[in-house]
Amino acid sequence: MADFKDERAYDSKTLTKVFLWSSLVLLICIIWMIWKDYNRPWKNYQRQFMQLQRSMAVDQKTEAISDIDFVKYKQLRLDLAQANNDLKSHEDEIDKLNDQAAKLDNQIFKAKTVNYQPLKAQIDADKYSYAEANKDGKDTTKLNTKIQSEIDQAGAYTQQLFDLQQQRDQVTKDLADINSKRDDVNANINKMLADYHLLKAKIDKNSFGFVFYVRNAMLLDFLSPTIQIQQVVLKNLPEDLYFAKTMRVDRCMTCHQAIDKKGFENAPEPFRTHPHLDLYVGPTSQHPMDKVGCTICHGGMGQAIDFTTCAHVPNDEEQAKLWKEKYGWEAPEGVQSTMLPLKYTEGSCLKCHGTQEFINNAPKLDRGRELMVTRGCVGCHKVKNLEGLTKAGPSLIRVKGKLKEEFVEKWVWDPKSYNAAARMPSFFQQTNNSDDEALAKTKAELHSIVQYLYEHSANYAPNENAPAGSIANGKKVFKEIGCLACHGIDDVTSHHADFAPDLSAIGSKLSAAFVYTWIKNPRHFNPDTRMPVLRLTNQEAADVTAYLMSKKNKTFDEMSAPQADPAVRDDLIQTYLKPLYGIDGAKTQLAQMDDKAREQYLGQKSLSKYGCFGCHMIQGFETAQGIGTELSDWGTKQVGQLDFGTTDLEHTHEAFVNAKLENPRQFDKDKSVAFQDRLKMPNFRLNPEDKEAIVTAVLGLTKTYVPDDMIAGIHGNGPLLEKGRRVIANFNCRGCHLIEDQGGRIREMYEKENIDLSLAPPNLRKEGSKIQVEWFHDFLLNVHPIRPWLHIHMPSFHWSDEDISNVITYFNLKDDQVYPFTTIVTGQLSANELTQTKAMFAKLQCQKCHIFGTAVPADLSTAAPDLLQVHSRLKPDWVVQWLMNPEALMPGARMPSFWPQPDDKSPVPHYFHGDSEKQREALRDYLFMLGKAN
Amino acid sequence: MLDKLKKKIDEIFAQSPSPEAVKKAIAEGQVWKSIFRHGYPDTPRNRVMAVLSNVFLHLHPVKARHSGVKMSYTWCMGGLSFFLFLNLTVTGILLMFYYRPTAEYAYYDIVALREHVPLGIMREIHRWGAHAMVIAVWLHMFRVFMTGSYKPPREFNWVIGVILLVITLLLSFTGYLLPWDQLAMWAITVGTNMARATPFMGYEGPGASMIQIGGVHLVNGGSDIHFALLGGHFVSEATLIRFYVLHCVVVPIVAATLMAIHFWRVRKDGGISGPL
Amino acid sequence: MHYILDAIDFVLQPWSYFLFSVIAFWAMIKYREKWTEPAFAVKLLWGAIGAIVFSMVYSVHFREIASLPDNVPIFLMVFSVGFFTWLSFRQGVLNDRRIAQGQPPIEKETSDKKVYVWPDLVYIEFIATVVAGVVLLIWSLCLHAPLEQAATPAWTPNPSKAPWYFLGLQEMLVYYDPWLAGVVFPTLIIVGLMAIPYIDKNPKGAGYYTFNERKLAIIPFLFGFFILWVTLIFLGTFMRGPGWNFFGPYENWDLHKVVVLNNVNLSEYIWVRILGIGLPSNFLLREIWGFLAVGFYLIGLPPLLTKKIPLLQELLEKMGVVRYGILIFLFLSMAALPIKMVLRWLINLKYIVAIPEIFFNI
Amino acid sequence: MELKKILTLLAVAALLTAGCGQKSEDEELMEAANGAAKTAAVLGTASVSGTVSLTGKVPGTALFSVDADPVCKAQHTGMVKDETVITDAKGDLKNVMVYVTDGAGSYPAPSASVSLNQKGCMYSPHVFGIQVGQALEIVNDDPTLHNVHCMAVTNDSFNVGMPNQGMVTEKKFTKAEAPVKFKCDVHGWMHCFAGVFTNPFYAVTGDDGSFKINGLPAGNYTLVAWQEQYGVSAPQTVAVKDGEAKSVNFTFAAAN
Repeated sequence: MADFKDERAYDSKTLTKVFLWSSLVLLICIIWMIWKDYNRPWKNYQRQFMQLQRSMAVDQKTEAISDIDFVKYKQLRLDLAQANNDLKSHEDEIDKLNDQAAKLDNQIFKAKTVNYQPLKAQIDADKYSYAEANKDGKDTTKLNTKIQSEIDQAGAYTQQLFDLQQQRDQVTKDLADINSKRDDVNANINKMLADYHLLKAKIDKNSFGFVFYVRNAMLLDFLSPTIQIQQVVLKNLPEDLYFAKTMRVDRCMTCHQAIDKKGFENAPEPFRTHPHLDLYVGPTSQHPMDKVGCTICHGGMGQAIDFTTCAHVPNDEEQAKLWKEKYGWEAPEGVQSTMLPLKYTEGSCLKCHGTQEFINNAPKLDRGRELMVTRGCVGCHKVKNLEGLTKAGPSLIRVKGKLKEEFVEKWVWDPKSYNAAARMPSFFQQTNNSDDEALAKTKAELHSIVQYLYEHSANYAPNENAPAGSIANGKKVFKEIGCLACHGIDDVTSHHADFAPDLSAIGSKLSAAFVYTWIKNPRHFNPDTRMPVLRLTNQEAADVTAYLMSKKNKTFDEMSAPQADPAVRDDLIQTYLKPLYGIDGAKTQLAQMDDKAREQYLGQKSLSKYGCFGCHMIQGFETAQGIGTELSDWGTKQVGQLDFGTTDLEHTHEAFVNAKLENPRQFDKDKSVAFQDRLKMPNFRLNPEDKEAIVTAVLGLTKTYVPDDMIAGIHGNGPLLEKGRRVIANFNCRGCHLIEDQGGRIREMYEKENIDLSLAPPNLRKEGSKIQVEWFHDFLLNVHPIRPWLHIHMPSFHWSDEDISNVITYFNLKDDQVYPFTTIVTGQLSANELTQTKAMFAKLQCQKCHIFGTAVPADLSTAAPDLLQVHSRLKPDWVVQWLMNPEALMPGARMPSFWPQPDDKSPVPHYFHGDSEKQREALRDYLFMLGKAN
Repeated sequence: MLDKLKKKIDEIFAQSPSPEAVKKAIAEGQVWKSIFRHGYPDTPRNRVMAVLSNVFLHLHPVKARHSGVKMSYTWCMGGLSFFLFLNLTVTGILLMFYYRPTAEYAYYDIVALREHVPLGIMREIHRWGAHAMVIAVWLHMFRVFMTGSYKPPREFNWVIGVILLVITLLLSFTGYLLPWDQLAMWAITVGTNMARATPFMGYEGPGASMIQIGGVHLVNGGSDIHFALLGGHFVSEATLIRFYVLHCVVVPIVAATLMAIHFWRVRKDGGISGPL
Repeated sequence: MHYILDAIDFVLQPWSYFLFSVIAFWAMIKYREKWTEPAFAVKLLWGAIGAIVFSMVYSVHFREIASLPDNVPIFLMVFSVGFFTWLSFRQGVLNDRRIAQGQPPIEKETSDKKVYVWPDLVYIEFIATVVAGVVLLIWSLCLHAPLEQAATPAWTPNPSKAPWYFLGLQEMLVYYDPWLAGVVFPTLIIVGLMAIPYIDKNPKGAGYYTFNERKLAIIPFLFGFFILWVTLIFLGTFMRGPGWNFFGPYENWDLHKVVVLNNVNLSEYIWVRILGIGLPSNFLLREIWGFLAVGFYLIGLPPLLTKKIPLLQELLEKMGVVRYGILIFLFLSMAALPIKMVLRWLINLKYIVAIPEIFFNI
Repeated sequence: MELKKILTLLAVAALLTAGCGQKSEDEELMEAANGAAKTAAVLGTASVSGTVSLTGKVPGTALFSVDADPVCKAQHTGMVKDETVITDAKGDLKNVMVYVTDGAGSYPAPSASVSLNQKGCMYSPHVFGIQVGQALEIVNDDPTLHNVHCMAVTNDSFNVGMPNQGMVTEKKFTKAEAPVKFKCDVHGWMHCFAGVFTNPFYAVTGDDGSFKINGLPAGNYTLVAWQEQYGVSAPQTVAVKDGEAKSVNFTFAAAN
């Protein structure tokens, strides 16, 4: 150091040391920073996916090799060697040709660059000068001559070029001729090895070679990395950021690399193929990746590429635990939209399909929405697109003539004690009204409600003159005729419908006279009921009545109704009166009421309080509005706006709605709430599947911006189709029939009990292209059996004209029929043709099964519909298609195909010169002719 | 063979100049001199030259009070505030390359910085640096107060310091909105709501209702200082661009100017304070 | 363990929190000789770290709030302010001892000597820069900057908080209307800070740490900085939850917490409760008591105080009327906050002057 | 941790590329060509045989009428025996299909076809096995209309009308599936079952309830028996060596 003594504040050496060490640490931090920036989890997934693809390709290659016909391959190799050998003798010739080609190429190049192109440029320049000179009014004759001569010259050059090119082509052709044999063999070999070569290329592409590492190396990967973020930009599904809409960008496929690739169905996550590639993501599916993307259905942050920040949400605790271990997952916080747990994803369909009656490919969601209607959720809660529907519960307008007061009190007090499968939810004896005081109050409320209902009920008298019935036969009829399509009963375990009430204890509820009258004609009691007439004989009806009346719940019958205390009732009335009249005023008001008036007063208040009119028609509440919160965009409500009370639930939408359905009153836990302000939502006693279905439907109710052109069911025929589907849902057509290949729920019983499915109600898959409109209309108005061998009956519904026309329109439009759907065109048969057709008809033995007017086959159990009705019932085009391949039109059809596809081994080769199409048309024309003649 | 090679290498080493000689050759070469204009600063002359001839160091005096250069005295907080300001300037400029102050893009540009922008960590450095700067400035003021360094002749520099403190808070506050998330938007909403209550200038402030002509309020929700600040009745896209310009252009320029004055006055007022 | 947490939650209320901080402040001044001893200071440091570790371990809620990325600077602030307070007091105490013994302060020993800026100052500047860079980098590497969901006015997060450094102001909003808490007081703070060199005419204590020689300057300044700024930020961060309700540091932020808010205006106190007359319709008349009180506070009180307190008289003589007037005004302004706080806690006072007609509430 | 992973990955990848890059296309293909003959599955020499029997109360043979179609009626005298459960005196079950569910490889289909006859309005055989890709020849021996309605689930189902006597239809299955039901919709009583397998190791019990599976290569196998009424039995495992003959018996319990 220096040689002078100076004043120093610090020791230089210490400072240097500190400086050195801190700089080192800074350097390490900078390296750490760069490494962290480079090392991102998604890159690792892409590398893993390359490995996966590679190992799969290696396996496929082995398989491809084993598929090669090696005998042929060896032969081709020999051929190739031979051809190469042969070529040796032509070496001189080839050399000569190659020389010639080189020379010609040179000449062509020269002719182009030295002669033609400069001249062409000169001509263009001269033309410009010519135009300029003309503009300036100069003499241009000389220039014109020059241009003309130049053009001539250029023509000569072009000719020269053309000649040269021809010579060159000849040489090429000569060379190809000489090599043709070798090239052919090579082409054959390549064709044979095409798969093998493709896979080899794939293996190379997915190998970690030197180039791979250089391209993806830290600090070099900005040049041309192979590991890259992948994304789709969804211009037609913008994301609404309130102030502006921004493009939705989904980058999920950065890690979910195989989501749209076939062949990774069993790969480990995140590399699994989408389980419904035909429906989603696939390029030919209805929801292609580049149009729909991922987040519109699954939710989550599309732009994020980290496991946690893209807002994965697990299905359950177990998955959460797994994710925490495997991916370091944390519950998403402060995220635009979190993902829906996979089991609720169907809910998202509502974003675009919300106006549709059912969605078919979302069975859980369809079920959930159906339950929201049939269980009465929408009676209290307003839900977009589920408004103005038939009330879930029976009408109480004439309850006096149907039920005993005592029954109603016991029933409402605890519906499950009457029948565990009952749909009526439990309002009383719940967690927030089971203390002694609340019990007394609820009893008083219940008593007043019943008093009110009976006071406001019209009279009704059923037919008391029913014949005596047989329980055994009633049971058989009940099971076979189709009651089970809507009603459940505990005698049948193979199928349990819940569209209409469960009848397992109906004998404890109704009188025999009522049941008998109701079965014979439901509209006698309730003109608006959806219950159809089953056209039973008096005896059958009496049998069913006897059976149903035998279904009693003894324990329930022996129970006594809850006893209400008038003092408690008066207290309750005062709590309603106090805010209006003050304490003293309330007392005076109360004193002015007699006992009946008090019951009526409290009954009316309680009905309003519990919102009974949401599900039941009640006199005096015809226009009352549902008492629940609107749920139309509940799924996008902020979690912070949900009142979790003091429950220790996780603060998520799914946890809330699950808990609400499990025990709606638990949110009053620990709270001090006045009796009349406590939570009122009843307990629906749902089974886990139904609960999950409803949760799915509720979570799907969101406020998401979707442009009109992306919304299904509102374009073209959509609204007309939806009208028909509404009727189908309202009358539970799918309880029996398969429509759009969904529903037909009663088939469950046939399958479980091993009954031939061809005895089940028909599949209405192609009904629109099959049935003539007039016949369809008449049939729906006046149902009569087409298939007399079926036990199950198509009942007679009370349909309005509008319902019928909606349904028929629906079926026709669905099958692409053209309005007005009525054109019937058939051919005319000549005498000769008629003879042939008749013979063919006999040969095919159609009458073995088909009814033919009055000619009925011996064995009705294998019979088929009346052929004489064909002309009025079926559409001609459909008949031909049906004859060709019934299986295609209706899977499982009993009708065999006589013209097996594709090998046309017809059993009737001799008619119409073996032209099978002609044959089928002739049969059709014959049937139409016969029908008309009769 | 090997021995020969070894010998050769030794020879070359023997012939080559010593490290000191190399150092000298460099330090006295034309290139070095043209840049630094002085030798290695280990003599008084060179030390003086080091400070005087360097544009970055010339803020300093050549010599300073011994007591003043002690860390325990200054805590280096003023210097750190300045360092953080520079650091924020650099990261801020980098961020401007990736950030668009519009409602469509602002939020997702920040998401992009978090998710995949190379060295998107600069957003973290910028944000934490800003917090650190606020604290550093407070501590700097605290230190200056505790050592009584605002006393004559440094009164005016203290005043500038107070303004710089306010500027620092303003920089941080305007920047707070830019991520355009709920945190940002509502913090700014809460923070700017007070402007509505400015006496006479905010429409919910005392006296504003008295400024009227013919019964028409001149200071109303659409004309008060709150509206001017936000470019609307509420925090909206207009606020975003306003705060962006304030944050990136206006306030930094004011800050830089005042800082220059602040530093200059430190020198002119006698350098780091010390007992008389 | 949760008994301890519950007890702390129970004890901590806005008034007790304020009381405790004032007591701590008083103790800090009073026992400065004691706690500036390094050994004792280390104990204090461990105590503080222990308290935080304890809170983090035993209270999930505290852990959640404390680990919000934007709350981390609060800890940096608390510890750095604590450390530097100690450092300045330590040096001040040492100097005071020397001064008491007739020696000059430590700084004086070297202040006459000069050192070359290169390398001494430049070097430590470099080192400080590098260390600060390291700290900042590590902080940035370990902690993500917060990013919540995109801005939307469709729903308001509860609580909505200003950036942490403005939480003191937001806390003031509990006691004063925005025009005071958000506009007038901040302006006075800035003006008051700027005025310090012109008011403080004490020639001693320039260029070295001391306490005894500058008591009158240091105590009010630190009261403002610590009690009315730093502790209020801490309060705003950890103890103000949804609805800006007060919560104990370990108490869950329940959205539905309801707090009694029966605050009464001064005019109602006097006209209705004391005089039993009912509120006059003219607002000037109605608020006459408030105007009188404020007028007395700002105009009547200073002469009165000056007369009664010898120290103030001395100051007046030393400073002259103008400086003294400004000083008293600033003091009273600063005192206005704690006074209103105490009034609120004691008699549920809402406004002293309440004229919502023209948004003039004090 | 991450670093370590990537380093390992690097090393593995390097090895892989080194290993594969060396082999030329020619070499690889010729090697495969020479080895091709060895890979085809070969039948072994072991066999498994046994009996399937019914315990509990043996149900009486049900009878039904075929009078609905005069053609059918003509070929039988009186009522016809139901083939659902056929036992001999000891309770040994006929028409039980025994097959290997686990342990066997895939074997190419034999060129011989399996034939299914419709004679006297009955299917014969009532239960049969067939290999994937093997031809099924369906023959109508009756002078009346039959339709063969194959109710396959995994394979494509079909329903072919066969109005002519002597008419033959040929079908093949593409996937393993057992059982596959066949029925005739014209004659409600007519049905039969097939089992489709990827190997030839299946057998249907005869009148005495016995079966024998031949040609097993040495190894461990899991066998099950399937009966029309009683479904699939509990699986049984058996280990055989070359040339060994092992015995496995199955029992079904009759419902009381």
